[in-house]
Amino acid sequence: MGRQVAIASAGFSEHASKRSDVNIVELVSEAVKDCLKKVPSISFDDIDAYVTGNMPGFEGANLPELWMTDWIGARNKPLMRVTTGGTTGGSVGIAGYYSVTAGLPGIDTVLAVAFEQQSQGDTSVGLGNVAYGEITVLSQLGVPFGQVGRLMSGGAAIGAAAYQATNYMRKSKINEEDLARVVVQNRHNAAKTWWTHLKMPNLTIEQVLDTPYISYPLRYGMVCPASDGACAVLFTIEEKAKDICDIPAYVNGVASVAHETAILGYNASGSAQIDPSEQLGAMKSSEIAYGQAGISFPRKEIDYAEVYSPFPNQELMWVEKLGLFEETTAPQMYETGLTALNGELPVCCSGGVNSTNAIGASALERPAVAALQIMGKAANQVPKTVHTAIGHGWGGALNFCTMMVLSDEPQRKWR
Amino acid sequence: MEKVGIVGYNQVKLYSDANYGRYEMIFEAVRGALDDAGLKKKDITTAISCTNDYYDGRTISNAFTVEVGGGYLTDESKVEMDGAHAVLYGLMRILSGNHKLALIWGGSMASCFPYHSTRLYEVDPTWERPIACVNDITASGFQMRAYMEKFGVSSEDIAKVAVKNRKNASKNPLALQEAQDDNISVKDVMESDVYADPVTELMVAQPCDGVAALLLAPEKQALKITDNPVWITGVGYNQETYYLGDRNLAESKSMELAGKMAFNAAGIIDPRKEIDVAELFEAYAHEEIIFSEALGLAGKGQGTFLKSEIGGELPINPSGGAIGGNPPCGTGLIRIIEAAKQLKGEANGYQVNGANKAIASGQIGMCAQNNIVFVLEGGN
Amino acid sequence: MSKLTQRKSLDYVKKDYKETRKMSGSWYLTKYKYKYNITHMQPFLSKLKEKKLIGLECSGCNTVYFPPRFVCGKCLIKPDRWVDVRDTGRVSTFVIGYLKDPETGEIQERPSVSVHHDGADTTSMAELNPEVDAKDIYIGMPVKVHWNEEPSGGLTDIEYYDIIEDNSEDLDLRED
Amino acid sequence: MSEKVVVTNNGFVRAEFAFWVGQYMDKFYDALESKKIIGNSCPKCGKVFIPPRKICGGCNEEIALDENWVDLPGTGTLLNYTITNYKVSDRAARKGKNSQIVGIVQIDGGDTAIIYPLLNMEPDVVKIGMKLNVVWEEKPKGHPSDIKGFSKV
Repeated sequence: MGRQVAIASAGFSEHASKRSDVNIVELVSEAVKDCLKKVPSISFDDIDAYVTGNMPGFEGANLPELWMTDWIGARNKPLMRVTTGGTTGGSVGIAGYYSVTAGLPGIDTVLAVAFEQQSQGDTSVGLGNVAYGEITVLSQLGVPFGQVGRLMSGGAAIGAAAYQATNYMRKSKINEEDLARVVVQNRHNAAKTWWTHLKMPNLTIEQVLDTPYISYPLRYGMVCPASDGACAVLFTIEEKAKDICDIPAYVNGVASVAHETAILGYNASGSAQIDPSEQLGAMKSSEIAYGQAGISFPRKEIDYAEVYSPFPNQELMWVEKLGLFEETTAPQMYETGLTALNGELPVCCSGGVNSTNAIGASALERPAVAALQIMGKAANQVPKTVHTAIGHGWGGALNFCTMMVLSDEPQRKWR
Repeated sequence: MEKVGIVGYNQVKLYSDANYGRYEMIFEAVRGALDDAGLKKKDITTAISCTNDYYDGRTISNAFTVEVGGGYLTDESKVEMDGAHAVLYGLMRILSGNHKLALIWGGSMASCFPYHSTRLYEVDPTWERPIACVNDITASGFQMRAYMEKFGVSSEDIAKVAVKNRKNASKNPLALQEAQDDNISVKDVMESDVYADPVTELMVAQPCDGVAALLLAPEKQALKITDNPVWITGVGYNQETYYLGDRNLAESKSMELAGKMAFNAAGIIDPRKEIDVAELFEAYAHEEIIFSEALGLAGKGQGTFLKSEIGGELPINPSGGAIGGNPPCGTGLIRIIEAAKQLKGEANGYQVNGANKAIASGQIGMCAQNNIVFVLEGGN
Repeated sequence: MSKLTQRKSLDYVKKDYKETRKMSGSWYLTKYKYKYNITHMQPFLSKLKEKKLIGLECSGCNTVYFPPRFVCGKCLIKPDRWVDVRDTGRVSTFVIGYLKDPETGEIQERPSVSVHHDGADTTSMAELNPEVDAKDIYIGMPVKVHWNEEPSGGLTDIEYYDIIEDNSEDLDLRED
Repeated sequence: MSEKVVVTNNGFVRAEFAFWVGQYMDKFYDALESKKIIGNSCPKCGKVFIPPRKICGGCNEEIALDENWVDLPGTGTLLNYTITNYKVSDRAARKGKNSQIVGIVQIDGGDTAIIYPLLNMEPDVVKIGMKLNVVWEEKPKGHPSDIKGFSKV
């Protein structure tokens, strides 16, 4: 039965809106290099297998893992590729965990690599393309093309997330200032992390509220950028992890639960998610992952959280849905500074997805940063000791959710 | 490695242009697999799908397949390689002890996308893709010529594989109708149009529409679900380097290493003697020979002498193989299902007598850059 | 879409990278086909012609799907019971898009809503009466189908949704 | 159930991509622009790569950007070839009337091979191991198509 897995190292490439100096594979190799630099006792020969992933529709290259074989040291090694849209990174991390825990002969150390070079493609076509196929059905059912376009225009560039924001804002009775506050915290944190994209050390709430709406209730200043970047995480078994690094981050719980697509629905048949901010998938994911990790009181037991929040309303929503705060109380927690770097429960001290979003890599960067916080090696290290942390991912058409619970203690209780 | 049971499977009949909706086809495969095992939706604890964004023509090709693919509120993920790689991920999830029943499905509809163009997107976009001299068509020609040159084999010998597989396919009711031909001869294959010299059209596994689904369970659960499960006792996968100009195309390094890993896990010492039947994903006739050599089923350069027909010393692809129908993302998964059928004695019309140990393989990439091999054993 | 909207981003600490050559490539989605089985939509469409709404109910979990759905994801079976659905419902969520008029360059507010019909368990995307002011929309707002005068058996038979009087006791719903 | 209704719809957009080639390939294309072929070599195993690469896959060794560049001649050896009537593009694959010979060519002094059309040749004269010359485009523009193909010496 499954073996105890730990994260021994994590690395990043520099993220920017245009990494025009490198091609896809060179970008990925930067992250791999940074990852291995942190564990000098490990070389490419010690890596037994690979897991990779990205969101291929944004980059225009099919099966890019074939191309980057040599650039990540995977020549003549087992390699698997997992892609699940926005959660790709999280799914890659989870696949890395399963590759190690499964105990296949000869596979003890696995490098998980996720990346995205969005400057090469057209992000809005990439995102819209999630649903273009479904939209064609509508036209078949007698809806004129122009009207279909109008229906989608509401969501447009930021998709169904705006619908979610409307619901969340009504439920928790917050205003745009509360959203802007989250953005400001993230961007300030990003300024202290070397690899992030939107570093804004002097941003104020007023500046955010001064930008125009992209789609009510979200403004330009609130949404995530489109970045180029890559992330690599080294997974290994407990015994080896202890030799490789001082404080390994043990992976004690994983889950990736899918709910159905929100708003449009498959076959354009509507959606049973009446409230897109309800997020049963996230709740079930956290339930499974906490169960595996033996966490009964997430609010008390978790010291650090990295949630996947391209939009500020989502950050507020996730911390509630994942059991860190009571429903509708998150905005007050941000106001009191509880979630800041030196707060009681720091959230997204890397600036989060809100500041850096290389889509395929984003959800792997969350557990990566969480693991580095436990190891004490994060770029923007929290002052308190982190014992237990979570890394979360979100994607699809509001319907995928990945969770990884990390701790400085292995979970001996299980099996 | 602990053994994992295959407790149910189902495959939709392959069509070159199916009168099916995409969701309908997925649902039919998945529902059929559950019915085969006599299980319900709530029994599924994890679902792994295998589709490709470029084959489905959409970003996040699994976003809308959650409901029809049995993934609703289950621990779900997608492998974007061959269906056999999805089985690998399902296997890992079962071996972790976190899950009790894994549903794996994979497939696509080749009638809906420009197949060769999507394969061209695999090529290095900063170097080879703009001039498109490297594509899946030319790569197949290079691979066959490299093999023929190295071992002095004639193309007639390789055409025999296509003949055998097309004849086998005619006995398989689920195979692609266009590939079924009981009266085909080597001459027919040799005289068909040139695909990429020396490969001819009839040596090629034609992309088609199809979806297949498979259920995996740990040993204990498998025996509760069925009296006669098929066990996966070994798996190996491997990837070799990328540029065709760097590779030795006459052999398959990745298949060799994958085979070693799988045989090591299953405790197989002499694959040629121990294995009763093989289902290999051969995208072209010559790949079956290259793979059988890489796996040690035949000596180097001796692959064409292997008696691989049904009733021969080591039957390969009794179902017709990928030449009998090749739905992208589903073919490797179908190979595993066909191998399981052989071990259960359910291969009506193309059954290999006394089959107890089988291998099945899957691949992706130009000239099979990444290969995966499963070792399967019968229950009784 | 970005070309149609006003764009303003905030300043941040930038680092410039050397610009190398670009190789172009395309993904021709125009060459793709999408196949859908819409058999289950036919009774629904023919009822639309009679200005009636019906949904499909799953016999496993009693969820009423409106518009009808091919497979119930919860039970993984095909829903097979037709039930009547009312022509009234409530706004379950909405967004407002800000699009530039291609001719005048004016920014227009374009609301887009999701309607939860009474008697159904699912929501569908819809359009409101164009005369409705975007600022008046709130979650839970009651709406009613405005039928097309000459129904043709297509989804456009529902031309748009009219706002009807909110007679719910809980007036809190209007606070936003 | 009534008769099965399956509808087929066509896609309606095209996504455009522009792939950054990176600094290694940029140098290579600079050389092509002046009708020269260059490669770089692994500091550990000495293998010469055409086109140049950042990492040697065999040794997992990083090759520095400003070192180990090798100038190469415009001659090479044919390693493998195929003849096909198919023309594949980003958009579709078409079967044309005329066949094209495509060969894997190892440039003299290089350890990896590149794939280009063989020009002005009848299929029966093509022999593996034959010597070839680069045929340049008249006005090179820093693109893979600057090498039109290879012809017989």
